[in-house]
Amino acid sequence: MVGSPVLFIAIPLLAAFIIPLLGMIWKESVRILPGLVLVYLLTLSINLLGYVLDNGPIIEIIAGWTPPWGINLVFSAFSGFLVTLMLFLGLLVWIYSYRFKRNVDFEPAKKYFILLMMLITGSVGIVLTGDIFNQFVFIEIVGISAYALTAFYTGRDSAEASFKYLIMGSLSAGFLLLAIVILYSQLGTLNMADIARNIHTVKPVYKITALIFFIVGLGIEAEMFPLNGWAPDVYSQAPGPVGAAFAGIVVKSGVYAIIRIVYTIFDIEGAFDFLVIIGLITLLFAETAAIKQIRMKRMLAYSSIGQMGLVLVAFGIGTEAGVFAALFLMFNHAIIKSLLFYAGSYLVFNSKEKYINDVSGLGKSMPITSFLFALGAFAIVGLPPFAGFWSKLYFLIAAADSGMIMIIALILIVSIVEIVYYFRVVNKIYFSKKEAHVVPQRPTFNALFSMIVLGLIVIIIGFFPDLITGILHDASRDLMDKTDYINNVLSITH
Amino acid sequence: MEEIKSKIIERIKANFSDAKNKSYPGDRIDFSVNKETIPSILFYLKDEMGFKHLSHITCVDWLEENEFEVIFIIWSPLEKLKVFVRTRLDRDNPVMDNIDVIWRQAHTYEREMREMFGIQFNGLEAPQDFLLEDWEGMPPMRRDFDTEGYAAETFFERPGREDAKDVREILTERSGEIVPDFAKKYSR
Amino acid sequence: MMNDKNSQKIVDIIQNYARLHSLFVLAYGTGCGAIEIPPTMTSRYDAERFGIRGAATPRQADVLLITGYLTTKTLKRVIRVYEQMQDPKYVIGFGSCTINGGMYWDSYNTIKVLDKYLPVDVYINGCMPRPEAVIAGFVKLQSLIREGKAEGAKLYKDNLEQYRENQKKVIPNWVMPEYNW
Amino acid sequence: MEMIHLILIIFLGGAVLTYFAGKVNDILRDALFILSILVPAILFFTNVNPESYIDLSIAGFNMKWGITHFGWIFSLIVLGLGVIVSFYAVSFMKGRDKVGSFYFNFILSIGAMLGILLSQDFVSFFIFWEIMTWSSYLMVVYNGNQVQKIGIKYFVFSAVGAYAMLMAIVITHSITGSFLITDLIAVFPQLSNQMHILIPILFLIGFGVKSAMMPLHVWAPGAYSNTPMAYTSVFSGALSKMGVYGMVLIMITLISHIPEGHWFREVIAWMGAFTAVLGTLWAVAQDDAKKLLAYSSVAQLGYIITGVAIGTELAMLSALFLSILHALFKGTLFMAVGAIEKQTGTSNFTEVSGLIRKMPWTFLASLMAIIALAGIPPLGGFVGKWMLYESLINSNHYILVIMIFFSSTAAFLYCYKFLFGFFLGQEEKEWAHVKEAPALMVVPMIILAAGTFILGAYPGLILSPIDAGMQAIGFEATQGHYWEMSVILNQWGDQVVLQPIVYAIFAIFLFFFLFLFFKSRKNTRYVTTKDISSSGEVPLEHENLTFSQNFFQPFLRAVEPVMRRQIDKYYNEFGRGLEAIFDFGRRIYTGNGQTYAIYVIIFVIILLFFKNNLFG
Amino acid sequence: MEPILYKVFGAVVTIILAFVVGMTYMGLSRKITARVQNRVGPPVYQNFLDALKLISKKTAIHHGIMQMMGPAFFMVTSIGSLMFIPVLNDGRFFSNLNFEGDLVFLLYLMVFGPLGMALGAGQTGNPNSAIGVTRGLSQMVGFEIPWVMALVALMIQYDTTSIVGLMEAQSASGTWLVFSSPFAFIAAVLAMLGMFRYSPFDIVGAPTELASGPVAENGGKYLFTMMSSNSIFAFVKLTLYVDLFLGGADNLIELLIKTFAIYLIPMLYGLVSPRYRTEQAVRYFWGWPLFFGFLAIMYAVVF
Repeated sequence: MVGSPVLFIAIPLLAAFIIPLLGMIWKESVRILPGLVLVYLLTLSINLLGYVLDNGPIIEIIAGWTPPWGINLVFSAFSGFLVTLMLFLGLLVWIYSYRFKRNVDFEPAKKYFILLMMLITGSVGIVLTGDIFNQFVFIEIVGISAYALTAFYTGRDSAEASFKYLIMGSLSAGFLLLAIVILYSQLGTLNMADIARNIHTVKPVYKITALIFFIVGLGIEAEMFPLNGWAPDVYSQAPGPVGAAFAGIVVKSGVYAIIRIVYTIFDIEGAFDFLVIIGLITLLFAETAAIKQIRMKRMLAYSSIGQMGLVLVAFGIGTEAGVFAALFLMFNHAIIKSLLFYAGSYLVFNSKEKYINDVSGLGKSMPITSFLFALGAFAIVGLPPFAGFWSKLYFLIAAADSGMIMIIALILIVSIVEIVYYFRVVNKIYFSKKEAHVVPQRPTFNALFSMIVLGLIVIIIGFFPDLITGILHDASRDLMDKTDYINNVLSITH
Repeated sequence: MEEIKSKIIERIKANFSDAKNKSYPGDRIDFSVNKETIPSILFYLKDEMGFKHLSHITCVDWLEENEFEVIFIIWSPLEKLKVFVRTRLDRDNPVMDNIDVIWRQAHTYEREMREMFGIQFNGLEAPQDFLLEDWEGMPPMRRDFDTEGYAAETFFERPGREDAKDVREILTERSGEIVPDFAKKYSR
Repeated sequence: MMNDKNSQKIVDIIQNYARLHSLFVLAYGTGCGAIEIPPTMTSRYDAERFGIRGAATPRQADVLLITGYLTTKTLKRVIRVYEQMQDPKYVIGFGSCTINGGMYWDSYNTIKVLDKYLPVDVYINGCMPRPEAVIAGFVKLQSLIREGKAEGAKLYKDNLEQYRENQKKVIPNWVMPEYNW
Repeated sequence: MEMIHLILIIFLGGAVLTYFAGKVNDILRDALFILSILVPAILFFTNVNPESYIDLSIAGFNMKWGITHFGWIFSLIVLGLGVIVSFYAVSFMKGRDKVGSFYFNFILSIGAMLGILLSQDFVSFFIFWEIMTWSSYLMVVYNGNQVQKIGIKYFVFSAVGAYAMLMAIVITHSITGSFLITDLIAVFPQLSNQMHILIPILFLIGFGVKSAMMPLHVWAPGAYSNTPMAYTSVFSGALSKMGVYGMVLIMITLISHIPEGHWFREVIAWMGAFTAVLGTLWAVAQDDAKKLLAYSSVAQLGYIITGVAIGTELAMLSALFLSILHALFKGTLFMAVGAIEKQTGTSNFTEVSGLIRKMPWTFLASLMAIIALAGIPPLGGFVGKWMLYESLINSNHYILVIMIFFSSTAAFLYCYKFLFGFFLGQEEKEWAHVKEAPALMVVPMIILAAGTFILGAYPGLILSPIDAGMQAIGFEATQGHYWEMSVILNQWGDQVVLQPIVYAIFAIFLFFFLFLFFKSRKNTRYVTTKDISSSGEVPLEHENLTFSQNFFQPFLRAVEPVMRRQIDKYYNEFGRGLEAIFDFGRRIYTGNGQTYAIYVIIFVIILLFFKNNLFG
Repeated sequence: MEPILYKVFGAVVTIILAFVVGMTYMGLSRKITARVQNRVGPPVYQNFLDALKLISKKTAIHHGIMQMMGPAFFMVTSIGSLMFIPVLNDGRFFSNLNFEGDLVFLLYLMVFGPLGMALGAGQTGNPNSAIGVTRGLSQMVGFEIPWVMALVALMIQYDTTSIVGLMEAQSASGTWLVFSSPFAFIAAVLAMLGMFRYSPFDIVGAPTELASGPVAENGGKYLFTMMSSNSIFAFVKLTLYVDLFLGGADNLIELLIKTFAIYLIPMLYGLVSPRYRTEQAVRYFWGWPLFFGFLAIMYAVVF
């Protein structure tokens, strides 16, 4: 064991505070420090994950209070996998935005990286914590940094998007708090494992109400259907890397929170069906909305929502295969959607309105970016031999094994819609006449690097899915094994 | 009918100051106008008076007056009346406006007149020869064209018909018609 | 055997017999004479009993029937049609107009003597010749073929230059493929 | 390393290498392109034995690769056509842009098609299927701007098919727990009635799209006609056969295992016949050679589908024979159109005519291909059609015989239109400069056309492997010893001895041809097509007397009631309906913060209201 | 096993017979037409004179290789299909290629000729030829359908696709097929109207509209080849009808009588009919003939 899970929260938080101080001494350190932090954390998390896979979960107690009274952090295969994924994406975001256009100046760069570190802190915290109130706090941290990042490009639209996000976020926080209050009033504990152990004693009315408030509160981060109105605006107004960070990091933590609550804390069978239903509705509405979009980032945003709907459906299947598929979907979504956001935001970089039409004919002038975008599009609609195919296949197998034939049909139909709008863009990039007013923007080297890394992952996982399936299996087994989690957490002593 | 005729004549005269009417019995109305007025009077007759049908365009070669007379014959199916619109062109420079925008079929007549009389219609587009092929020289329907001379010069003649008299001479002799001098000039 | 003169003669006789009893007629309706052809073919006069039959195109035809006056413009087409016909071929001039111009003798655009331009085998006199006369003309042509005297095509071939000169005199713009068979 | 791996790696590596070699040197690129198809083909036919399999496991799925005797027939189409067309393609693509991506996709799709044939399990089958789909999609949109809609249409239909297939695959997996094709076939008879219907239908949609079956064919004309012709040969000749392959392999083997599969077969057979009829009629109406051939491909695939669906030995034999033959003659024809397009710049009948003297070899190849297509005796097409008719009559499908016969008679119309439109008619000055296509383009055409002739004279050459292949998928031996003698045994005891017929016809034909040719040669001369009997008029140089506009208008007037109903229209209506729904979906996201807040509240209220139904 | 020369001799005799009979029938048709129109008409042997004249005519030009191949294709088809048709019932002498005659094969063989001729016509570059060809092909699509339906009905009824088989079935049962499957006969006869291209279905040649259509540029030897092929083809078709519906013929006299009886149908029908337009002709065949075809098939299936 090479480190403690606490570091994942402490170091980025610390970095967020140190950045302005260091910036006074050496301006460039504002950029470099987050990278160093992320590299360190990533190596740490990979090491820890390797350890966890061999030796079982690490439970870290904070401030010496043992569960169920104190706050504890759980670095299991499931959460560890997500943390690693998030940190990896965070690192890519850092590489990508190292010399991103608007943060070249010192002040914006300072703000940007502070907020980014806070965002990562919060997201990682949500995943690692074993305490629901603590989770609430981290959600608020994520929320605040996310509102600010949304409004990073100071302007009317950004402010509006940010404000929408703020309203929704506040509402969700209220409901979340209500849910926590209900549970606390019934069980007198905030520790997840403890709640999970005793949940059967709670009256169904309270239980269900609490669950509903949880779902509503967390569903906003997880882009669940009627609660995801913020997403398109935010994605389209935030800077490109921030969009990728939202899709790859924030949303993942939201989904994690819901899954943890549905799978571990509550024992309500109906919740799984609810996830399937709400996931399907999310998917349907998001994809149908996406096909009518004329702006690049909005389209990607709706697509992202749809993918999360798919993830929810996969989790809703409730079997281990389902969870496995869901995790694979999350992984792919994180990688591919980041790739699409990166490449897409460069494609529409110099376009004023960010219309999809403006990417016409850029295949010639921006060959690599265009290729990567096309690769991402191919992968995300699930064409073999790219990564997206395997997750879709696993998902369908899991669904079929559970007998959800109609749902499979529905999802496949929606996938066709997805194909239509992604291929429309790819066609425009490669086979349309160039729009006269669009000046192609050469991606900076670091941006290109991060895109190529993602693209390589897409291809490599496509050809050798075995590289990732082992970890995913462990992670899914870990999530499914509820009693193990409870025992592990509650049996911990000094 | 006479009332309608006079009404039409009045209207035309009121609208076209250069229109000179010559009265004929029956269903015929006759105007003489300047060649510049032709398109407008035809338009007027077609659109305002109901003379929808162009029956014919023809040409008379007034050799003595050194003029061509172009005559448009149009017909009103409603009133059952026909109008002759005449105009005179200078024989040395026979140019007038093309009216095939008013009646499409005028095209054919104009092509014929162009070939047979040499009247030029401004803006008349015709792809190729109409009746004559590769004709050079004087248009054959002009009265000063020496048909017989041309034929004798161009075509072979079957022996045995050299002494045949001009049919026209025989006819004039037989009917006692007086042949004017200018006509004699162009016949053998 | 084929080089033998007598056997050639026998072949000729057989061929001529077939030819004269199978006349495919291309009736070139240039003038008013065209109206006399249908009665010739139909029930009352029944030219088909002589083996006379209408042909639709010059490639299939044996006889070119020129029915009436020829303007310079139509002359060009007639020459063209004649040259497209395959040997052996015959020309029948029909009506006074083809003989001496008829009533168009002094016209500026009608040729008067057809045989200056095309080799006419048989002329049928009259203005217009009646179907009886037409049939008589055909019978005359048949007897000429039988005797081997219907050599119009050969005449044309031998005197092509002279015919051309005459033709080009009235047809100034000569754009036709060469005739060399 | 297993040979199969090597072959597939050469395809993949060859594709990538060829693409990047294009940045260095054109000749290197061309050579690499040909080699990366030729080498695997040679390796495949020399080193891969049918019915020997290798197992491998990817991502927890057990896979099995190897070629069956049945797949071997199709590998003959894929690789044979692929190799021949690759030579053509080098010449065809000379001087065009995006050659690299063309080669890349070409190699990849050939490789994917071989992969499909090699896959004995559904996962790899599906993977290769999708690779084939998107590589061919990239070919469809090769021409860029104006074909985007067609490309999207193609891909959407392909995706519908692929996803239907995927659904069938995962359902299969949920039932059998295995992805092996043999396992499904073994388990299938024990399944429930529901599955007996559902699984074949899903597979049918999947394969029906690729083989352009009737209601799913609408992508085909556009896609076939807008792909570069060098690829269309493969597209129509080989790629569409993958649908047939799948259909035979899965549909027929499945259906023959269940008693109630009879009506199902009938439906497919009827759909095939309708495809044939309507495809033919549409082909007749086309003015563009590519479109004509595209619709003709649809129609020809209709025959094949009908044969497959009837599923008796003879019908299957004829369907497979026709598949191979279709690859040959349609490959030739598309290549011919490509050659003409390259030489003249157009493929429209109304624009080009009288090429017979300019491009005699192309004409010869097209003539032979057309005769084979029309199914006229000396060439191979007849053998296939004859077997089809015999099998249809034998299995009491009388109306189908009539329909197929109608379609194949009406096919003469477009056959003639193709030959006349390009090669016959007036020779225009505009095309006086046209030269015969380069040898590299002509020779492949001639080779394929000669193939049709050889198969007509010696159908046994190909019928015996087909017979072997059919036995491999559970058909009875079709009197094996007859094939070597090139004799087709009629089920009713009558014999058609084909070889003497071919010889006899050839002899007579030759005799009369020589008679007319030599007899009249010494005093016959060639005259231009301007020298025609046109009422004495001499057509001038600029006057084109070719009849090519509204070519079959009277016929089309006669069949007008059928032609009026276009399936495209229904799809468009459907699409418009969907658009409205999509619009509704978009409208939900109003972009207004208050609305979203209200959504949240409403959502909470609904959940609370229905909590017992949802979570109880 | 007869010696091969004997067979070849038989084949040559068959061809000559077909040529002579076909030509004579055409001559007869001209004569009969003339008599119906109250004319004397040409002699019966007129067509031979025409043929002789055409072969003695010069053929000085060609428009390309296909123009020569077209008539050759047609001739090959005519002779080829003649070879596959049993002329007499006990066809020892007329056994030709010792082939029992498959109907499907014959059907396809018989369309080869028109296609070849169409190619020849196309090569000449004459627009009239091409128009005639399109008309002919359209009409062919029209009449092939009832024709095939009639044949399919026969095949169903007697379970064979062989012409010999059908003839044997007739001699075994003692009734001609015209009585045992009347609807098939009606459909076939109606289709035959189009097959023989007499009016009202003479839209292909249509001398006054199309200048004799596909043969517009062909004179001399080409026309001779086409004419003789046509007459052989007519004989083929007539013999086929006799074989199929009238029980074949035991000797030549019977054959001539039966074929002529069949031949009279399209000829007399043509005498009293004006010409159809193409789409009318096509639709004609898809009206009553199609109905009778269906009836024939139903009849065959039921009985």
